[in-house]
Amino acid sequence: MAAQVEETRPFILDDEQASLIRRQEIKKKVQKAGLLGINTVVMLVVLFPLLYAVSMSLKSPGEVYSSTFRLLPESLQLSNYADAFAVAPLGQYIANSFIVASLITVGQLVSGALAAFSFQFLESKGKEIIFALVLATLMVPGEATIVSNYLQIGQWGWLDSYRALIVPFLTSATTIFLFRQFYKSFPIALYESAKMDGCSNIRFIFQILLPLSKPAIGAVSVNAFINAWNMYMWPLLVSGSDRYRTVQIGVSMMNSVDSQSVVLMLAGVVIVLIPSLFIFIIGQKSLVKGLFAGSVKG
Amino acid sequence: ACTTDDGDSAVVEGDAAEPETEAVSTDVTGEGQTITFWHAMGGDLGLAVDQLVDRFNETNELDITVVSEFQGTYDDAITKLRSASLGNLEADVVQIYDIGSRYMLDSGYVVPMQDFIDSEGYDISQIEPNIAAYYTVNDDLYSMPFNSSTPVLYYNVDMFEEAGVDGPPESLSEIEDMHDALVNEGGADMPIALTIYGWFVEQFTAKQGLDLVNNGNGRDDVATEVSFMDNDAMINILEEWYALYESGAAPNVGREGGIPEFVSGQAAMTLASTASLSSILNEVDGSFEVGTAYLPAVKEGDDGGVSIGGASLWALESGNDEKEQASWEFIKFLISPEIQADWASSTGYFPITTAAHEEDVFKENIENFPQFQTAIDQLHESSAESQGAFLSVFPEARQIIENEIENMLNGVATPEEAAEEMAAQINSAIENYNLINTPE
Amino acid sequence: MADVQLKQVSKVYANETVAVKPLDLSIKDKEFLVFVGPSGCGKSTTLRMIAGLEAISDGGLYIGQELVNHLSPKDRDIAMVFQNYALYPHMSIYENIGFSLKMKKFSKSDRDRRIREAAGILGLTDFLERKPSSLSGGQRQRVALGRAMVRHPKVFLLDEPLSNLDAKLRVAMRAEIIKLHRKLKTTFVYVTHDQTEAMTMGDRIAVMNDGNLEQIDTPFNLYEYPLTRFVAEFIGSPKMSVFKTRIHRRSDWQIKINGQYINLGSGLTSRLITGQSDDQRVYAGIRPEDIQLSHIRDNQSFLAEVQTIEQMGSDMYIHVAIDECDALTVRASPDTKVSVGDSICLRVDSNKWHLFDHQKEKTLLRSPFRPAAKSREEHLVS
Amino acid sequence: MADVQLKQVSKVYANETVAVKPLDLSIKDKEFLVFVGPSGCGKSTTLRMIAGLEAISDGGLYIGQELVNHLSPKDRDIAMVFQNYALYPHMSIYENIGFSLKMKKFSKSDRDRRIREAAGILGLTDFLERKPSSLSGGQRQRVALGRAMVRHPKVFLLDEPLSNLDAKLRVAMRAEIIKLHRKLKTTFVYVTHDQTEAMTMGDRIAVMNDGNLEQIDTPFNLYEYPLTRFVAEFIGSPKMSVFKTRIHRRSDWQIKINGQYINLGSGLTSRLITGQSDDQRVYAGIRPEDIQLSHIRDNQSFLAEVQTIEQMGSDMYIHVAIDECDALTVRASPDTKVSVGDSICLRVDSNKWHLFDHQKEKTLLRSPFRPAAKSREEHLVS
Amino acid sequence: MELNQPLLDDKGNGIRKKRGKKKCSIETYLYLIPALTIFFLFTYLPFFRTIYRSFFLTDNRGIERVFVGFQNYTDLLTSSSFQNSLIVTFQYVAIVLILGMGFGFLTALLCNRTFPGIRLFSTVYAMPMAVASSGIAMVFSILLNQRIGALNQILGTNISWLADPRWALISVAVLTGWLNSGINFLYFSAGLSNVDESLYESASVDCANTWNQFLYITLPGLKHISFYILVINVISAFQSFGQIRILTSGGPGESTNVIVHDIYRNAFVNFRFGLASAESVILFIIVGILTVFMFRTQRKEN
Ligand SMILES: Nc1ncnc2c1ncn2[C@@H]1O[C@H](COP(=O)(O)OP(=O)(O)OP(=O)(O)O)[C@@H](O)[C@H]1O
Ligand SMILES: Nc1ncnc2c1ncn2[C@@H]1O[C@H](COP(=O)(O)OP(=O)(O)OP(=O)(O)O)[C@@H](O)[C@H]1O
Ligand SMILES: O=P(O)(O)OC[C@H](O)CO
Ligand SMILES: [Mg+2]
Ligand SMILES: [Mg+2]
Repeated sequence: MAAQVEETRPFILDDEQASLIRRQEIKKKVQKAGLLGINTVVMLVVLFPLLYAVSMSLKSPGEVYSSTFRLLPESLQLSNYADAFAVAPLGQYIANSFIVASLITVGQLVSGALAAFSFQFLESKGKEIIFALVLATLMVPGEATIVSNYLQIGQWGWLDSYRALIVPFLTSATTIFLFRQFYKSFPIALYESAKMDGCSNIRFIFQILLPLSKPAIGAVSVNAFINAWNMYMWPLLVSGSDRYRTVQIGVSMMNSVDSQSVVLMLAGVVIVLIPSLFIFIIGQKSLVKGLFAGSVKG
Repeated sequence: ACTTDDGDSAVVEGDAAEPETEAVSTDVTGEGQTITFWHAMGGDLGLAVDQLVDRFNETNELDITVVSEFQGTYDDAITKLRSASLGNLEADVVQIYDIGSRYMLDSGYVVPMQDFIDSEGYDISQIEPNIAAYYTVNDDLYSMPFNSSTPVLYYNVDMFEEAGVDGPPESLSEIEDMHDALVNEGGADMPIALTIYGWFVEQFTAKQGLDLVNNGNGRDDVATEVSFMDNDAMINILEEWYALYESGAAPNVGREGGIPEFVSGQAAMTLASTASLSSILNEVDGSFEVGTAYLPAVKEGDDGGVSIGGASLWALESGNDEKEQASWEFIKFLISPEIQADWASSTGYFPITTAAHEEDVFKENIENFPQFQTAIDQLHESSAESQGAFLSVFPEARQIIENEIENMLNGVATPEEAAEEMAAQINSAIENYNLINTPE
Repeated sequence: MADVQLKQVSKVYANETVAVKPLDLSIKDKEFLVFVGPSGCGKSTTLRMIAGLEAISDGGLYIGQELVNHLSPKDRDIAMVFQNYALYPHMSIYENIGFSLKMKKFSKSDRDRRIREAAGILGLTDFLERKPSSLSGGQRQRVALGRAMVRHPKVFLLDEPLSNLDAKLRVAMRAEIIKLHRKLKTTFVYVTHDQTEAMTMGDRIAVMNDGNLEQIDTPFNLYEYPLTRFVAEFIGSPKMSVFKTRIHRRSDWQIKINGQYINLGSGLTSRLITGQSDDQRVYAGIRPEDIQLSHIRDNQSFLAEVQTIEQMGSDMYIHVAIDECDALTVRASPDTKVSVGDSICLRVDSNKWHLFDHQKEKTLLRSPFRPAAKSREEHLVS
Repeated sequence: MADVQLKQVSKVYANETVAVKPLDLSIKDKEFLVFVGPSGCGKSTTLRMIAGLEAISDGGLYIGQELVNHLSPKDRDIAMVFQNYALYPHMSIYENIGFSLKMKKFSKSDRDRRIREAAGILGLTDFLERKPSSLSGGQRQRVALGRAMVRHPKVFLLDEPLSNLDAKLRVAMRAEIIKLHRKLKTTFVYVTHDQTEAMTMGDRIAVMNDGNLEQIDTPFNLYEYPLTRFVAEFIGSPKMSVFKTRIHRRSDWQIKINGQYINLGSGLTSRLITGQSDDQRVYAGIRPEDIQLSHIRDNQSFLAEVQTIEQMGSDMYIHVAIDECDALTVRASPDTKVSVGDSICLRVDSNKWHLFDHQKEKTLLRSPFRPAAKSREEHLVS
Repeated sequence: MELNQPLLDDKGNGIRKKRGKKKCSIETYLYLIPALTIFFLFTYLPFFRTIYRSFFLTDNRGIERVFVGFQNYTDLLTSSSFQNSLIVTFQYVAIVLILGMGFGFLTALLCNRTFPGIRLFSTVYAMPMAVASSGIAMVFSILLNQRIGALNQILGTNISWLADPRWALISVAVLTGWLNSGINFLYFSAGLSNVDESLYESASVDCANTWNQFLYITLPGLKHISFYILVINVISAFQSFGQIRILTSGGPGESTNVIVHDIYRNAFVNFRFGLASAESVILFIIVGILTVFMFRTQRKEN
């Protein structure tokens, strides 16, 4: 019988070979450490404005005007946060923003999911033209319509109301686009199979398509929510009272340079940044998944 | 087509409100109404306003409820009001800064104070005449002064003593003379932190005794163009300003700077509204002694005074007599001596009624902080002549002026060019406005 | 009654691709028909037209004598198994199997009964609560079958249902599907591009090429009596070796191989379509198993040089090259002693030639009369 | 000199997966070695360790006697062809093929010469200006080969290079790669999970299973003398039928099939490893071609019922079930007359049994002495 | 075997008719109604209103009072202030693109290879996308303050970042770049991860060192997505508003008065809706031309 397997002698490297291998390993470790170092520096740069805001919001007004830089406050002035709530109805603003952003998100999900379904799964005349028209809205700067929209909404008597803040944003080309992108990788066989099973379109959407579009829904939601939360120009125009003011507007009205106000203002800023950052951090994974990948496993 | 209406056009507009005027009779009490009050007082001032409102809500016997809404800066507030008029946004009482007055008159949706005063026979003699003058057109008081201020010079007394400088400057050119002493001996980084603020330009013009716009500073008739070119008011100001900047006496601190530099001890002086007094004292917190002085003249020997600044309260038409009456009740409350005294002490604004001076709170406050007195004296020394300009596009004009000052300081334009550019832009804005907004 | 008839059915896609040329075909009730052909030949399109997933461009489609062109898929009473199974990933196996019944508003108990019945047949009872993602390829395959089964459809359509499975599993599932067909006694239409599947599964096989139906016949007939050169080469592995040569009418019919005239067998010549002329150009095909290494060098054998050898363990394939055919494959016993470069002597079974017309590549041989195979159980020699 | 030696090489992935257990293996210079085994058995991992794409967890890897563990891929002088070809999509074919030369700073004219030479050999000359996306699967495959060729590397590594191609093309490319190996005279290491590829291409085949090397041998030896039950079943199609039974020492060695004792051939018993006892449990395997339908019902034959029949055209496979083996496959002539349900008489070639130990599933037979095959050209019967 | 049976009977006509009636039904459009209604009311219609209004002078209430034809446009295009806005806008967009995309790309590269802590780093790099421009602008207004801001204190400089026209534009652009770098990081990361790993392996076997892999694999591999990132960034950069209004209000002088800010000022501060509408239309045309241009170049590439 042929010698098919070499003799299994215990394997020993000589010193020279061992040191070559060791050097290679050390080189790799050094590279990794270097990468980690650079990343740490860059991360601090990116994070700096936020860290700075937190730090300043915890300083006492007296410290604000100090002419030397100190990241850490002398003593934590947590009362700034309580005071910020006293100066402006931040609670109301946050509630408003939540209502507005949530409803916008839901609206975009529904309108986007339906529209994208039609674009991707159904045949119709001129569908691609309509789709192009939808995408073209991305190119129309909001400012090109804001005057007309404002006057229109004013005419309807919608100023200073939730509807004014919400309704114009109930759909978005980005959402439709994202959904359609996602649907593109959706196995068409599932649709056909559902059709063979006698499933109607609307049932298909809600029982099969949407349950399987979780990554897209996640991405769209996070995206829509963050954008809605961070809207500035439109709410600035249409909200006129604290009752309907969103956080971005409310907080920017705290803008002032006296040291007393600076700390409160920054406390306010930190407070309003937290929800969107929070949503971002919990939604980041699905955001990435939904924005860029999009396949149904099964 | 330029409007040929005289100043009475506002009154004509006001006539539209005449029926209401009559309707303000005994059976209209404003009882049980809820009215919205828009104000532009941020920060500490805002807290003070809210306190007043709360107090009114608690104490008024007519069960009127006032909802106060902060609308941002003065600019934001008038912008909001203007755009609100396009829709359904409603306010009953709004606080509008001095320079918004002409626009308010033109707007056609205000109820003149005079209507309330006349129908009730309210006695306004208490109101400081210099203050009332600003808001009076053809002897009718259109809005009720509420928070009135003038600009004053704040200076660091410790620094001045250190530097051996006698007292605050009386004119801009004097500042240059103190420069070396204040910096070298006083330890200041800069003699003065001069905020780029259109209001100061307006006040420097008044201080020169000159008009900003034609037609009697816009009070005899609707202004049709600026007059600061013809009377050299602007060029004088800009040249002095630029000279201070050039020499380093007044570095460019932007539109937001001024007070921060002063309270942090970098600047020996700054210009600011009297309204800033309490917050400046707060911020300085005793780290040095704060002195106040009259607004410096542009050149020595200028014989004008300062005009009243701050803001006034406007009652808006709502088509609901009860509501309008409620607004009036609220306004009356705000100008009552007791409230004014309180308000003045906690902010730095003048009490607009002389009676307030008699209140204990006020007296006490003046005793503790004699700096308050400067502003009052300054106002009293100014004549009603320097009542300030009336201009529909005043907010825009102020922006233009500030822009051009920035351009000048940044070396983009010389003082002459800046002044010319201001004139050109403001004139075109006036023309445009008058063209479109001719009452039908 | 669930025979399926296609009458001049054709399909032109929106982009002008002619996927299926007018096709006449009748699938008998309870038959297992396999569509086979190279990629892109129109198999799936045909199947999808039957399913109603693709509109029919022209022609008439009848299921159980009824014209169904205008019916939507759900009204045709057919079930389809997709290549990737198209299981609903978020539903349990139970729900997957029962989905169509739910859509058809079956009562809960009816549904349950049918689902359990199907699961029983397919050995899925233990998996009903699981999600598809936790099943193996073969199990998923069975779920897909189960989903089709519960509806008791008139016709089962299967589009390459095994192509995602690995080789071993494929063989096993092949057997299961055949068993299922026997059990359900329903019409099955099965698409594959794998000729082994086609040969082993179909009662009849429809070979398609470029939108045309080349031949529809029993597996045996396809192999033995291919109607076209395409079918001859497509069916069989290693594929038939085809010679580009001429036939000659001497005393007997002869064919020229390697410069030498070799007699055609009488069994073959008797089937020759009349009207063939001397020295006519033909394609002559011979399968690897119909050519042998020969010890005797006579006028019925010829010499050729070995080019490559493929040792398959169970067989050995010897590839030789000669003038008329650049890839002649010979099947030999695995222990045959031969090396590359050897000159070997080959002899063809003279009745096993396949002759095709030079131009249209159609067969020149009549197929002997044979009754159509009645079922897979019988494989008779003609 | 480009032999490749793996000494106790193993791979443990970061997630603790032991992909390759300590492996000793020496690949000879100019040899064509094929790694074969089921999915996930560690073939790719081994290849990638040789390439330097995967760090070696333990052991030493030598190329041409030199330890290369620490060298990065670019310093190992190897070329690799990837399953998906990994052509650079934005470069023309010319640039793709020349990329490695550019990286090695070859002069422009040298580069051009080598690219054209490789393109000539592979028949790509007409496509040099195109982008990969405009090529067919087979052409891309050739570009990938070309890219490897131009470097004149010491070793060629190929990881399932044909698995993305369709069946026909696969057969054609198989032949091309063999030709290329013969032309280049370089060491080739080839990974596949397809046993046909392995059998037809390799000088030697290394069968892996679950991170272990099961057997490395010539194709013929693997087929005839598998060392383990795994190899026996893995190689050969249809696969070997395995009986779970016992051997008995009577006068001769016997094996129990279908309740009946059948003699083992003397050729076989002479190879039996000593120490086997009476009534010992074994796995006994027999290949489909080593069992025949028999006319004679004697004590060397047994009866079984036909379960399914697969008609392949060239062969017919009959599946029967008996007690000891639930899938016994018999290869028969395609014109055999038999139907499902028939009881048929079967006789096994008594020297062709494969016997494996019941526990370790290792062979119980010595393989007769055979010189290692020198090259693919010789396939000798032992 | 069936062959050429008599073709369609009279039923055939029926079949043809059925086929003539395209499969598309109104159902297709039903699903589009919610989205299209919103678009119609709040994008298309207002957009046409804007175009219409741009030919008028409007009064305080936004009512078109005097038809002036293209005068708003000619006024704008000849006014030095608007020309300045255009220049400022283009400068601003250029800086934002370079910084935002550059930084996004850099951070994406840094996170391309796995190493411990990568989750944390990539979260931080993407985080700016979730930050409100208005909120962070207020932070920057302090951070950039000449005297009390951290930037001067750390750098030891004494620059008036927001009051000096040379720095003001750069400052707001840096802030915007920072804001955009988050989403750009995500886009570039996706682009990088889309580059087939085996290409790198293949290149490394082909003797390419790290730099050459970057040059010949990474960069070409990102070409496609870079284009989309560019388009998205251009569109969004043109629309920045909150941070500019809060940080500089267009100043000092008009050095940060980008078109969008000017539109806001003209419309809602100075109440010249007609003029603002004309500006909006010009902005749309600019963005439109750029987008179409970018798509064209892209298509030519392929
Ligand atoms: N939706 C479509 N639009 C346009 N052409 C199509 C479409 N679907 C298929 N085709 C074309 O129609 C022809 C037949 O396609 P079909 O899918 O029926 O082939 P197939 O025989 O199933 O092939 P495969 O074995 O690859 O699945 C092909 O040329 C294909 O490119
Ligand atoms: N990067 C990895 N990290 C962790 N485990 C891995 C990785 N790559 C492969 N494995 C595991 O290592 C084992 C061997 O994988 P390998 O890719 O070598 O298999 P293979 O024989 O090539 O299989 P196939 O035929 O499917 O390609 C498998 O269990 C696999 O899951
Ligand atoms: O800051 P104030 O309230 O004193 O007002 C200053 C100016 O009068 C505003 O126009
Ligand atoms: Mg198909
Ligand atoms: Mg592999």
